[in-house]
Amino acid sequence: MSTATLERAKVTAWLQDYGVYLAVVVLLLFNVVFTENFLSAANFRTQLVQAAPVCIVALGMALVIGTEGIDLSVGSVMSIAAALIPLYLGAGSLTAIVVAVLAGIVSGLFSGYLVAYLGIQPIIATLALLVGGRGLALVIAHGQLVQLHNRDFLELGTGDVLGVPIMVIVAAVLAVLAGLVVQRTTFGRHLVAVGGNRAASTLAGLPVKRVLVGVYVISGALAAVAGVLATSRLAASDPNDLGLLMELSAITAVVVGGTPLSGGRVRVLGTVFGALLMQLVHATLIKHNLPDSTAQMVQAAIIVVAVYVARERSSR
Amino acid sequence: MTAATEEDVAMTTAPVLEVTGVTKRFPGTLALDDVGFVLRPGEVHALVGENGAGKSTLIKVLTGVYQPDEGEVRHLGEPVTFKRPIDAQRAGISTIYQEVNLVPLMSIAGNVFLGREPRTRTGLVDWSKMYAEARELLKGYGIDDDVKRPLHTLGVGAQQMVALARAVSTDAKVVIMDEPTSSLEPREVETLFEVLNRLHAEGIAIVYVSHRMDELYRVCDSVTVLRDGRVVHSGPLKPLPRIELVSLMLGREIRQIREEGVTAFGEEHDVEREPLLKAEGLSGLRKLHDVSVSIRPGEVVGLAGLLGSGRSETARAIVGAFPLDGGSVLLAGKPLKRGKIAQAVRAGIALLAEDRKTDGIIPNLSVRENIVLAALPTLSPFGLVSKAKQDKIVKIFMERLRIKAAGPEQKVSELSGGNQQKVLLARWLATGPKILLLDEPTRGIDVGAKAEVQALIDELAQEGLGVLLISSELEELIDGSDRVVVLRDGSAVGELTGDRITEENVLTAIAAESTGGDNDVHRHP
Amino acid sequence: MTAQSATPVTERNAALAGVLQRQGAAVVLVLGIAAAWFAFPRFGSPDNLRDLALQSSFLAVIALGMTFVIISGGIDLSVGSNYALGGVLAAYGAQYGLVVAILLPLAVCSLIGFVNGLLIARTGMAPFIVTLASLLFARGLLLALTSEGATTYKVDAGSAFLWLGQGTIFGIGVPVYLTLVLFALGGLLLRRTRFGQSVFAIGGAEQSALLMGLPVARTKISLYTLSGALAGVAGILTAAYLQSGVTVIGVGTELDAISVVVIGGTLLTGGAGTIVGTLVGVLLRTLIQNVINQIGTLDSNYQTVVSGAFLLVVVVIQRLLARSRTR
Amino acid sequence: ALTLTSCTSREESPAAPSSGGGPAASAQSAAPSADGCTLQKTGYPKVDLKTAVVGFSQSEKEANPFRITETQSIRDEAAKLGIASDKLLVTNAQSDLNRQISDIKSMLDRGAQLLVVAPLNSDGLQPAFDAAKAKKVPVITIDRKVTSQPCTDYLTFIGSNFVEQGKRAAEETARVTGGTGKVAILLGSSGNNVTTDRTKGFKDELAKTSGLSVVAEQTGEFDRSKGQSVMEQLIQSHPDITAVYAENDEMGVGAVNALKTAGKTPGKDVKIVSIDGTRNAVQLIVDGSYNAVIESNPRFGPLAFQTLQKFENGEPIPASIVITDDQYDETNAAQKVGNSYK
Ligand SMILES: Nc1ncnc2c1ncn2[C@@H]1O[C@H](COP(=O)(O)OP(=O)(O)OP(=O)(O)O)[C@@H](O)[C@H]1O
Ligand SMILES: Nc1ncnc2c1ncn2[C@@H]1O[C@H](COP(=O)(O)OP(=O)(O)OP(=O)(O)O)[C@@H](O)[C@H]1O
Ligand SMILES: [Mg+2]
Ligand SMILES: [Mg+2]
Repeated sequence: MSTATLERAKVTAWLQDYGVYLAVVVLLLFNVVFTENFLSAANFRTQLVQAAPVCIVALGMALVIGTEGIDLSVGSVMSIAAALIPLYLGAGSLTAIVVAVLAGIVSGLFSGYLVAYLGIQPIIATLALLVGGRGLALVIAHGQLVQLHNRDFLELGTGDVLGVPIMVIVAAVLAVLAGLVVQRTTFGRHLVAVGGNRAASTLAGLPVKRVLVGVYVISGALAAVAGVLATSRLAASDPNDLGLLMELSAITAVVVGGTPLSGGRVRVLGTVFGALLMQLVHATLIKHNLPDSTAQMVQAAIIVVAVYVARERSSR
Repeated sequence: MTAATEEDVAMTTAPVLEVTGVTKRFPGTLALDDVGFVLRPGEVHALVGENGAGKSTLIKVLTGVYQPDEGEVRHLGEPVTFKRPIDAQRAGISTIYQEVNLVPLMSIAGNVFLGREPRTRTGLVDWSKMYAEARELLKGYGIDDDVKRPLHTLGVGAQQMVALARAVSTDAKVVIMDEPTSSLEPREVETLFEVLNRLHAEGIAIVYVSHRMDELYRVCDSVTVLRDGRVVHSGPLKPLPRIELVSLMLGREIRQIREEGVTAFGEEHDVEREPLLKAEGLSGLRKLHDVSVSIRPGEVVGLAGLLGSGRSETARAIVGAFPLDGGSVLLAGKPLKRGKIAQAVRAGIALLAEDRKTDGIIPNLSVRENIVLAALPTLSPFGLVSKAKQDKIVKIFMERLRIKAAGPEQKVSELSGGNQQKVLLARWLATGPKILLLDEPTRGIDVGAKAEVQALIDELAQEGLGVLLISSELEELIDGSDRVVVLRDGSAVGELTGDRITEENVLTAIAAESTGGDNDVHRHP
Repeated sequence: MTAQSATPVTERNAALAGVLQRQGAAVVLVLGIAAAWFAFPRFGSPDNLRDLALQSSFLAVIALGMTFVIISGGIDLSVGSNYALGGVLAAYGAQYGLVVAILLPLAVCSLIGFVNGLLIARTGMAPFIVTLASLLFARGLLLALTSEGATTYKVDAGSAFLWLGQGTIFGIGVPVYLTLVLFALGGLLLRRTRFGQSVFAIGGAEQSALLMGLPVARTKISLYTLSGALAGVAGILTAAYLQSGVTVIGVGTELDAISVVVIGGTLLTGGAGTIVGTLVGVLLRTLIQNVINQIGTLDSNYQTVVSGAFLLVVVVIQRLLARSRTR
Repeated sequence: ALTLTSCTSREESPAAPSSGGGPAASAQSAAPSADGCTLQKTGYPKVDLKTAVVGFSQSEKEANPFRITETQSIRDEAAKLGIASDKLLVTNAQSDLNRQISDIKSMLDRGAQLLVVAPLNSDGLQPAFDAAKAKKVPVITIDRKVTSQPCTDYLTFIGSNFVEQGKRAAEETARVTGGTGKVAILLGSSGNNVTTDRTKGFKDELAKTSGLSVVAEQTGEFDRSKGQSVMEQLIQSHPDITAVYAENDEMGVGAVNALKTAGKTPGKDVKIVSIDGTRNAVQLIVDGSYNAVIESNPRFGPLAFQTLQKFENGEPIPASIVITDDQYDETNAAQKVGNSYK
């Protein structure tokens, strides 16, 4: 009996660690069998390109969640980035991108400051930015969508290098960097420590506040990058709609990927696969032409199952 | 506490609680291995063993926190399965767990009566009655505070007393106490023993876990010794010589232990003249009033005082973890910025905090990561983590402090309490500090490890470190310190050096002119 | 969601902060009302005040449930969808009479809350993600019931059910009274029952609550069921008020509810909070909207900037107040 | 933040947030019907439009071409009529139905004597109408018809017939595809009346053409990027799609992007028909990447005030005033592109 329970424990532990990957594989197999025209390079390309912005935002979100925080402002940051781009595109696409990312960094500094130095709860600090940020973007853009024509800039969203879409390359590079940051830098180790026990980290002399500001800055910057890429892909700056509900998609990807919301742990690869999983779910539902009602219910069920499998045994 | 006849009675009556063949596995650890344990009515049963021997685990199995993998639990002869702690409580088993488990933001009274609040006829919680009863009850435990205050405004020791009051007031038939005295100071230990006596007189069975030998022999009738998850001895305590008990726990020869003595502190240290650390005029939050402490290299300075006298605050203030209104801290003549802990740590000051659960371990992280945490910047050139360097440090300290874990990658939260404490000590030693502030460093540590830690403190002082030692165990403080600063109500009221450091002098200094008159009565021998 | 307790000292701050945050919001509310009264001639008109009260009541009922959940250290993102679903079900049920109109949405919304609670309490999944999933689920269910939102159930003009939303007593809307009654009951439940004490205990220290033998799982399940039920009640009132089961309501309402609860001084970390504070929070929000309307010239895009900034200012002020007090 | 806009590094010159020079909405038949609603019938007091306080309740943020143009049109017309700016109250419900009700009530409370409402939803505004009725204030709803009782609950509705728009889109689809092919529908937001009507009109009409079949209908939430994503998925799973019907222009433009990325030629390989009449979509017709746009004219200002004036003059007002929506296709897009709004 006890060996059986041990076996069970092993299986659960395995599922916890590899559940997302398994789910992605299962869903891929399902689609290969049941979805028409699924096995094509173009299709995989589409899925990867669509997953890229969520994935990038989710990477930043994973770091924030690792510190026991949450960043609800990412969608609004994307929209601010989008609103700024047409204003600076005349000075070259690089300038526009730099300005947009700077805006992301500034808003990250802002929420980081609120959380770290004023001690405001992350969810509420970033909620304020979620509400106000999009308004700000719309004010900047006069509520207008602006069509973009700059070739260089549009290349970001549509071009590719050696057959791989630029957006996918950017996402992959950022994922690798995020992985390195978490595993191999003091900053990364500090951030999980801060998430694991903030009081103890403070007493251990860690630069807790700087670490907190750092993660929000990274999250803001990544959200801005995602905003830039999505804008380029859309060939238009659309501050009203860009990144709507992105915070929820990103959090879902992170949690489905096995990073607990209670902090103290970050799974970068899991996050990437979490984003891919949600993308595949989405694609599957569309390709099978399920009505919106069913699609939402199915998504709900899949989130619950995925998180159930990946949950920490004793996390709240 | 027991007469022979009483003992005989105890032996013949049916057990209130009995476990047979209990095995509990955790990934990588066999915490309990075929354990049998019998608790008879009216006895005080000591449960002893080294850190990580399985005491807390056994208690958790008894009270439904864990389910045993094998074996059975019997209550009053009937096999039972306690699925949750509440099942055990309903069966009349009340427990004080090793770490204080109360609700910090809730009022003191609320904590005492949580889950069984007195109610009015309409079924609503009767607050005034609850406050009155709580006030009455807690008086018996030496707590005179406003019971409406949130619990966390009490010191750890007082919280422990609240937990005790709560556990005892539930009309339990069995009371289980996992290291209840580890955070109490002598006066409170006395209060605890009074309570124990009362319970004993009422025929309530008690399981008592402690690493302090004196206490065990004072209050316990019988003993069960655990070693590595197995029962190595069970029987009456009194006939068992102390030295033999220790040898059973450690699994070492008696002769070997004899050589080691009571505390492992050596002689006076060579103390340099110039203080390395000077804290002057520390004041803040009405907890500290103009406290000055200096520590020379190679010196162990003891901080004595009652609970709440401001010892912890003093230590925290030195590293900058306590907001100050006035005062300064100078390290080697250079002032430290107030409130900058990171700067203090970098300058070589280390604080081993009192409450390891909230201020110490990072539960999710591994033993390895917990050890290297504070030293990380120095081990990581350009902010990049070097695993090889870490491994070396971790290996050294796990061996030196004999940390018992499945391996460096085990989660620290899975370690026994004492081993967690060692991990924290390792964390600070790994930073190569100049000044060590130790707030209750041996709390919850078994005899063997305690001696090791004490020897280590000695050795570190020998090597030139300045140590500030806070301990509620007078013996430890007196043996270990070269100088003792006595605090009372947040002020330094005396300093003892050399031969003047005796138990009597310290106690006199602590109690003299004390405002609460009944302290004096208690103190003076 | 974050433990604010860096040291016992800051923990103490947090507790004091609790007290001050409550008072802080109330102070801002009183000042705000006074300023609005002074600045806008029509603000103090009985009609306007009556409408302020009525308009606040729907969100207030939702926020009441949210307050319980947040004090227990959880969060319920499903309330917005659940609220809309409740409204649709009530309007649908109204065809079959008053009883069905009330019981059907109550039953379904409670059930969704119950399942939330069950998943959270029994599997240890994070409330955020469980209720995020049921946000989707409830919205999906609503769409399925209304043929993808194409059908709007209307309540007959003569139906007694409408009184719940449109009726008045002494000129003040019935929902206002109901809200006050629910808040009074909520206050009683939170402050004067063992259940309420358990809620605080779970939010303050869940592990301890478990070891102290509190029925943690049962309490959590009840909490989320309560939150679901209250969202349903708000849906019922709204359906009666709007005379139809509108499908587009409730989007983002969960965030509104969370912000008013927090503005009202309840700690998102759990363990502390008040019912009255939440009421203050709701009124503050309504006040802001009303003031924006009274000003009248604010570009609609600026309005959201103002809302966000206001939320921030209140929270920062609360925080600074709490800090200055402890020094 | 606003200084940013004066920066010269913009790609294009800033678009003035005005309705542009397009034609105002106009009604099909100006002939007053005898059984219309009159001032007398309602018993409302007569007010002078020039000096009256007029309230306008907008439903959503002015953050898309339709809403921007609609609000601007009301403001412009009020200014043209010489209504003082403090006599025109404008509120925005930020997509919150309860808020729109209280917006309307608060405008009544502040003395509004005439109301123009762009309803957020067809149902649910009853309490607001009741309040207006109690104060004897006539309400004109624009762009979206409500299910309440005209003349009693509100005066009249001015706007397009969404079902009709869907129907015309289907006709256009049939025309541009030559009557055969597979159609994908990009739906608007679920639960929205506009979505429902435009879908119904389109499908009913499309069923008449046997050669056309709907192979997929998925929501793009009236949003360009969602429309684009959904279209990208659909192209993969249904490579044989020959036409797309988008329930607003934004999603149609998204579909154009998706088709281009997939290596298809929008407007040729896959025909695109949508509803709205925004500048971007009409320009695409001119460029040849789009096939037809059914207009949904947001410039209600003149017609709304005209109707109010008539009502105050005692003329009968019909229960609904359906405007004539224009249509853009390859034959006229180039000349009429100036009529489109942005
Ligand atoms: N949740 C857990 N997961 C994994 N291992 C555990 C867990 N709890 C306890 N252990 C292991 O079980 C063993 C017994 O631990 P236990 O806490 O019972 O020791 P103890 O005798 O109470 O020690 P101490 O005196 O230090 O409190 C230890 O090796 C510990 O690492
Ligand atoms: N018996 C008590 N009754 C009421 N309050 C107490 C009691 N003991 C401590 N406190 C409160 O706890 C606070 C902190 O005490 P603290 O633990 O820091 O004291 P200490 O001198 O460091 O003692 P120790 O570390 O040995 O527990 C004090 O400010 C005091 O308000
Ligand atoms: Mg233990
Ligand atoms: Mg202390």
